[in-house]
Amino acid sequence: MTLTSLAMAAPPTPNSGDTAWVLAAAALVLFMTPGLALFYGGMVRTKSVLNMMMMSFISMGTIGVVWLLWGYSEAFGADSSGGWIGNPFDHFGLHGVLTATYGTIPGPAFVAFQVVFAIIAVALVSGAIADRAKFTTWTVFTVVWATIVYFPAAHWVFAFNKFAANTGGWIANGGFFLHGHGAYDFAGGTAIHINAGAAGLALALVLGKRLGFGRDPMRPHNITLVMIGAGILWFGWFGFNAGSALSAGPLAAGVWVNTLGATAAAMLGWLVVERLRDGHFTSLGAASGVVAGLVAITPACATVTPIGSLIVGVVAGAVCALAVGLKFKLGFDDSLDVVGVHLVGGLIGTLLIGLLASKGSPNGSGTQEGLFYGGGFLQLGVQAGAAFFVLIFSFVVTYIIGWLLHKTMGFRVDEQDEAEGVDQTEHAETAYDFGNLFSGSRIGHRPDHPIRTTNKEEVDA
Amino acid sequence: MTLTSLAMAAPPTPNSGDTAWVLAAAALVLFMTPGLALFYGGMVRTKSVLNMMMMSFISMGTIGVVWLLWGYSEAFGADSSGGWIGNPFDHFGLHGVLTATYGTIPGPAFVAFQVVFAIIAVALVSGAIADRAKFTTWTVFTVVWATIVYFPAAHWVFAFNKFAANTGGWIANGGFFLHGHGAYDFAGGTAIHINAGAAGLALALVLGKRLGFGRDPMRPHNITLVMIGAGILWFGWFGFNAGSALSAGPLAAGVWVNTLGATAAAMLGWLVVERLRDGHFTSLGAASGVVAGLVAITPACATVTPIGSLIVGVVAGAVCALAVGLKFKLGFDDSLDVVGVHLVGGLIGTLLIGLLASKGSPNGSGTQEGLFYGGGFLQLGVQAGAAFFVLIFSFVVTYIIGWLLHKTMGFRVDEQDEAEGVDQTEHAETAYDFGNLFSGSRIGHRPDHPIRTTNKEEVDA
Amino acid sequence: MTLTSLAMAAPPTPNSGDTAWVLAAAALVLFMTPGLALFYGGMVRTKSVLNMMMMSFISMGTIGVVWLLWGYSEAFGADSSGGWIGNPFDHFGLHGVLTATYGTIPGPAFVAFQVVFAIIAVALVSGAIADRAKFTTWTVFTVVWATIVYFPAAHWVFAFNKFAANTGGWIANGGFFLHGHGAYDFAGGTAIHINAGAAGLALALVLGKRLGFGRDPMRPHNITLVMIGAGILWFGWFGFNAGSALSAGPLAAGVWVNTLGATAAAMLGWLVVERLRDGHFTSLGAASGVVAGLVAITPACATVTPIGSLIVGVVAGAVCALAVGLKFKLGFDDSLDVVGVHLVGGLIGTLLIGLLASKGSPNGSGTQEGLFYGGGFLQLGVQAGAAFFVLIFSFVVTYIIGWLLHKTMGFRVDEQDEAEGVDQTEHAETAYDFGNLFSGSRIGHRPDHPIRTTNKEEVDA
Amino acid sequence: MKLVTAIIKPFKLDEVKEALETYGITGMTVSEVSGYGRQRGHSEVYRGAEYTVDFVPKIRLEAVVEDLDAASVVDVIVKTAQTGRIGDGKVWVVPIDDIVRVRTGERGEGAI
Amino acid sequence: MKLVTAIIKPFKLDEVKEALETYGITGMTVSEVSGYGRQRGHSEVYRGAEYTVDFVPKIRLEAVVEDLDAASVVDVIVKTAQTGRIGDGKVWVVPIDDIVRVRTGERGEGAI
Amino acid sequence: MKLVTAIIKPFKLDEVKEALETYGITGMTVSEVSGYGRQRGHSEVYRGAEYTVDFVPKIRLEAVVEDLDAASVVDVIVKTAQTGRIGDGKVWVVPIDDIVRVRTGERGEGAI
Ligand SMILES: Nc1ncnc2c1ncn2[C@@H]1O[C@H](COP(=O)(O)OP(=O)(O)O)[C@@H](O)[C@H]1O
Ligand SMILES: Nc1ncnc2c1ncn2[C@@H]1O[C@H](COP(=O)(O)OP(=O)(O)O)[C@@H](O)[C@H]1O
Ligand SMILES: Nc1ncnc2c1ncn2[C@@H]1O[C@H](COP(=O)(O)OP(=O)(O)O)[C@@H](O)[C@H]1O
Repeated sequence: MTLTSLAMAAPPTPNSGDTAWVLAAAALVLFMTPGLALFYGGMVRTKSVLNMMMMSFISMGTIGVVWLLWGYSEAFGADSSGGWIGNPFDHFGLHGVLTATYGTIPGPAFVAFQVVFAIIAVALVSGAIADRAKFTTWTVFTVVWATIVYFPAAHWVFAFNKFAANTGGWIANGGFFLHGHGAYDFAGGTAIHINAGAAGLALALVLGKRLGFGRDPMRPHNITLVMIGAGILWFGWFGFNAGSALSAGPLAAGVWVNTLGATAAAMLGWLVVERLRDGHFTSLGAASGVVAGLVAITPACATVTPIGSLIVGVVAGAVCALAVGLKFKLGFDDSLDVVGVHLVGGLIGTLLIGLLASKGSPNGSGTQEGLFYGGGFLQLGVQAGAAFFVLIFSFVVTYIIGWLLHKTMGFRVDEQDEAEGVDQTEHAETAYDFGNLFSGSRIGHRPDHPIRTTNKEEVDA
Repeated sequence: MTLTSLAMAAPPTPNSGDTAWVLAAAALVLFMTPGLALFYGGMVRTKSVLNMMMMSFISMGTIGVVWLLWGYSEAFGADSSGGWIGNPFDHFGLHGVLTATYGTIPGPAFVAFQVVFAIIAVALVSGAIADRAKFTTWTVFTVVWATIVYFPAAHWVFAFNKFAANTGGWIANGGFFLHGHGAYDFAGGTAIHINAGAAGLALALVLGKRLGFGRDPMRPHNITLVMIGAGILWFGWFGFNAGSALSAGPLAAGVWVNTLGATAAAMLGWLVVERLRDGHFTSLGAASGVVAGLVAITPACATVTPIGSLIVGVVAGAVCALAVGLKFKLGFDDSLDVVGVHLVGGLIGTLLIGLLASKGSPNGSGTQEGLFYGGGFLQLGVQAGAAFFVLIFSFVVTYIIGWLLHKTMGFRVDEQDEAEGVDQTEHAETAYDFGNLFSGSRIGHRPDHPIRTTNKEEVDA
Repeated sequence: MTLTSLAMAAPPTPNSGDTAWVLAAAALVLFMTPGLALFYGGMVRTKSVLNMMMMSFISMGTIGVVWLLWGYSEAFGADSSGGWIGNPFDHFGLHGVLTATYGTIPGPAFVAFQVVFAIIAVALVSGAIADRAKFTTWTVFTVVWATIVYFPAAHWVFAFNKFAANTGGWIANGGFFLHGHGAYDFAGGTAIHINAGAAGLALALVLGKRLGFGRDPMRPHNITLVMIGAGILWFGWFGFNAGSALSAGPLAAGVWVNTLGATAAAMLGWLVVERLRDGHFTSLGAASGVVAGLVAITPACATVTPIGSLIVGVVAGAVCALAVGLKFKLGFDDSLDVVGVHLVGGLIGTLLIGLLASKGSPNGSGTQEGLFYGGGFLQLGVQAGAAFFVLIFSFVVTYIIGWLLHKTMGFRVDEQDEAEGVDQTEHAETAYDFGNLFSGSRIGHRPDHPIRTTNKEEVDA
Repeated sequence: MKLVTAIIKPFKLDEVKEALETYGITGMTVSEVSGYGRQRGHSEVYRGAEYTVDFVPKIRLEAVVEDLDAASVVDVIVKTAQTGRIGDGKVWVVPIDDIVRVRTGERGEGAI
Repeated sequence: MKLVTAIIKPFKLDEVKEALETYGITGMTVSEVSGYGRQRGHSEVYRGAEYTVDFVPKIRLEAVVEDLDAASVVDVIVKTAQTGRIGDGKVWVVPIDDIVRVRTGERGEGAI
Repeated sequence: MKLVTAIIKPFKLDEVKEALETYGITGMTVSEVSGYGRQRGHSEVYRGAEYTVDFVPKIRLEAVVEDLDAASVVDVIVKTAQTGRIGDGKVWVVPIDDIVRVRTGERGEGAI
């Protein structure tokens, strides 16, 4: 209908180095979701680790499919609605994208890089509703939420004018109330972390607290899994942040360094708080600090100096370490601290840009500087506007989605199933069998059908 | 003897971006074998997890060495036998390869990328003979099988004329009964998956069923390991498929996207079958669906459209979910479903190309289209010919190799050892020691030699 | 003060392919430290796995921060002391690096690649003092040791004249007693492995043996973790070695292949020794052989032929398998064999260059050949000089640092805490909770404060 | 003296422990066991093959008590562990000859 | 009533459980234990250091039964768990004072 | 015959096992249990939330012995397992009716 993609007009040859980096980065970010599954899975009790991991894995399934159908197009198709949403039919089924070139990379490389963002954004939300969600409802939620909440938010933040399409989203390009001043959100502090964090809070409220919340201990059942997960997340996050440069040059390299600096500082920040408050440096604290730092530097990695990245990190680590206790005080069961880490960390990173943005950053001399560098309150205001708009939008719309699903399909398993454990009741599995005992029990009680195998008729029927 | 490598004639400068991508991809594929070790290891019982992992690890040892000596040369040396085998002495010890350039990448980058394929092809086979194989015999098998079965098959499929050598293999170049029409097998559906699947079936028959097969439960002892393994496999598979472009451009990027699409769809396909048949979505099913989808898209990733990739995926997921039950019906103990996933998945992917190949795929306008796109039965016939030739060749030759090893060295541990567990009896180890009990037992019964340490004389002798 | 960086004079455009590879390689090497945490963590007893992992993780925190502040500059700032140390104030806070270009890559890409080396060098040392170190003292040690031992050593070995600065370190550039003949140490056999190994020995002596060393069994509590760790290390090591080319071309590709060859051969070497000596091929042996091979090929990967890499590997595997028993004979408790694997492996690799260096290696025709290739004893002498200088320097200085910390802060937990387990006593955590029992125990004994949450005042105070 | 052995539901352990403490029993030994009885187990499915787990996780609690306390201890346990649903468990009492405290060598009631 | 305790080989548990069910015993409690006796353990080697594991995995099965059944229950277990190889285990019988069903408070034979 | 049950500290198991072997007891069954008593547990903290683990890991050891040996066996265990610190454990003795060796069907003392 309209000229949907600049690239079609004049398809230049992609740069092989930039493409190599973006493809590698996309694979790295894809790997983050299994990493998240481990990080989250290790933190729940033995009886729900598989369910926890499955909430991440199923996002890879549903969002992977949906993205190829309408998701990419909804997020990056041409916008004819003033920055609010791309046209989902422009590139339905990735029509026309395979042969396009965006910037210096092939169209499908951009598609690849962005789908893994969508997947992990959805998966992050699941941490708020550990141990108690109906798996079918969660699966439906992933599709609905991505379509109504995430793809629009991705459009606002990641769709730059004249990149994949002539007109992009309002946050990136300074539309709507931003009056021409785009917010800095290099790799998704708003679209991913604030968004997922606010959505997590909404779902935690819709589903209610776990049985025994605040009374029974619900300690992490396997911290080695948490540590593996944290390691994979950190590793993959270099793809997330430095890959967001969409090129392999000084910008990506500078972002890489800032990502490391902030994460290291955040680990120390979290641990120091723990030491002062609880008396010990814990490994769960180190892993959590890593994630808090990665979250906070995500929006800021291109626009702060290396010293700035250390500040972002240490603040995020310390504040998130304090924030994870809030849920007990306020009484909502955000089970794995999606709010305390992703919402709070995302806000810290997004807002600190307003203070710390500097021309000495990887983003260079075109940067609108922050308050501490003499840039006044302008950028801080823009950042705050974008951050809180996303926060409120996500919270409200997610609450409505969650509430509707809860009233129709039911979003929570019954008490008996929750007590027995959702691995068994939702998935008919248990995670571990280390002993001699259960491996000694017989299969089934049907001597005539000693093993129930595939039964084509049942399926075809 | 002959002009073995075009590159030697005129060595152009490799492209750094393409090289960067191929090196990264090779590392990704290398990582798949430990990933496979986890995927397989989690699926067996506690008493044989280490043995299961060792069958993968030892493949990295033996094939790594053999590849540098004669393997590369056998697969990619100049063919003077009509497309059947490369000359293993051409590049023995990688002679002459370090300074060559193949296409746009350095010779050793191609060597690196191909060795990791050889390693994982061998490792895949081990899933069929879990819990009961003599480790020494398996180790010998890896070398013999690679030399007689895999390197030739790799030559047929991956050795294109005028790439590493002037004349390559018959399947890639349409030799033998293909009459000039090369089969499409972008990343190894035939050479790797059909090959490994058929070999697994042969070995499962040679070794026979495990004690208690079909009667005792043999449930996965640690599904979190399976999930980590599946995550690593998915991550690495982007190297496998998109790396097979041997360049970082639109082709690699399109393949990347198709790989994601098929895998996501296959996960959903497998889960839907499970839900309809067994009543639950299981996490083992999700992990299995992921692998089934990856297997099926491997040959097809370059020649189908994104929508085509979704079809390949959902078919592979659903059919493999049904196929894994066959072994109980037919009574062969393919313990971890190498047949049900790799043979069946490989066939699905290879044959569906005959239906779905399209000029709208990453491979572009030169593609011979499939049946559904008006290309008639030509490509379907070629695909089927290549697929079944490899299947039968691999099954027959592997059966003979396995049988000979079984009659000479013995390929199966004795009953007592199998019952106690091969970790203990073959490797003198047990995987886990979580308790206080065994860590409380004393070392040895030799107060004079409290710990038996290295004894140089014994070794030198 | 002086012209610190060539790049500043004439900043050329970085090559995107080289940059892509170095950024990916840096991420790979970053991933090695969590991998090491798993490798080490699986080898200790259940009661200290978290502490073991934390000693690696905290290195990522402290060294990440210190590197951005003064570490990079100390290692790669301009040397005005004859090759001994860079000026830590030159690039404090990475001043001036973001916009520089070194060789064909952006300054921050080099910073990124080198920081992950520093991190893992420190983390490696911790294997020598498993189960008994005070965590706070270890944390302080990481900073002091990096500053006094590692950064200087990195300067000697990795700071080439006219790369990041006009004048670099003495080992790389043949200063001091090397009389103009630089030692070959492509990726850090001396600066990383010999250094960490010697430091580990020193700390093991300072801290003394674990309670029950040589009497109680201290078997690895989770070998699947060890195998995951080994897989991650192998994967990441391609970044370590091939990334050290700082470019994506034939050199990196050749190094990749040699890294694979040596590792495969070393696995076999270690396993054969085990089989002959102990009667079994163990999976811990395979994992250990992998690491031994990787260590040994680290310095040698660019200067030996593929056949040479197999020799380096098999020698390293076999000798390290013998060397790990020494600690029982000599009576020092190098708990996880940092000496037996890293010091011995590092020496083997560094010295074998003196025998095996060849113009047929990836390094090409400029290579000073080794003894076996007719190059005489020159290079062997240079290698030995560099190796033993680093060994002695590291051992002596580390011993002094460790001793001082031990006398002041105390470097060892008390007996009671060691017996109970450092996870509990140092970190107030335990790694696993698989059962029904402890998840049934109540939280706290404070009905009025059912859960102790964050307490802002305490922290701010 | 008597050895009271109780098989109870795992989530009841804390309550029982506290009730016993309130009653005055300050020592006990517990372990994780698997029970078989009227309460059914559950099914699991792995790649389409179904496994029946017949056993249900339970806690086994042992306390040696003075003769006079035995009946009351049983009562305390039964009252606290009861949910009224199948599978609540059993409590049985065995007479013992003697008990010794390892630390001191004390015997009999003083050792409890 | 009697408490029958059996130590058996793990892979025999299912058969024993079914034989007892056939006999009419429908409740029991089992746990994983380690046995030491004539049957030897095995050696493990880690980086050349050898460890001897002296204990062998066993299953411990407890069933409270009526006095009259005790002898037959022991027979059923012995017959079913027997392989004739060293390490088959032991069965012993302890008299108990009383048993209570937690769910109902029933005592004695009705509680079994 | 008597059933001697001992609750001891885990790190003492080897010594006790050897002392019993020296005394002439060659069979026993052990398991990992959790003890509650004078010895306190410990606290753990996860993301600022504190958990108290009240139970302490212990080893439970059972040996059926001849009547005449019971007292000495108790003594051997007490002497060997003693550290003098709180939490050393308990040993108690229960009379048993009979014991059978599963492998052979032997009964009584011959079965031990
Ligand atoms: N005869 C028995 N001997 C020993 N333990 C038993 C016996 N019968 C039941 N149990 C234990 O008590 C638990 C509860 O018994 P069950 O029959 O399921 O419910 P209820 O006691 O409520 O009737 C079982 O899981 C088992 O551990
Ligand atoms: N005196 C004993 N008291 C308690 N349990 C014993 C005793 N003797 C043996 N057992 C248990 O019985 C198991 C089998 O005993 P063992 O001597 O190995 O074989 P067998 O009973 O066939 O002679 C041991 O592993 C241990 O668990
Ligand atoms: N009355 C009891 N019944 C059964 N086991 C007990 C009893 N009292 C103590 N125990 C066991 O003995 C262990 C040690 O007891 P504790 O009171 O801590 O120390 P001590 O015996 O040295 O006074 C406990 O952990 C528990 O396992």
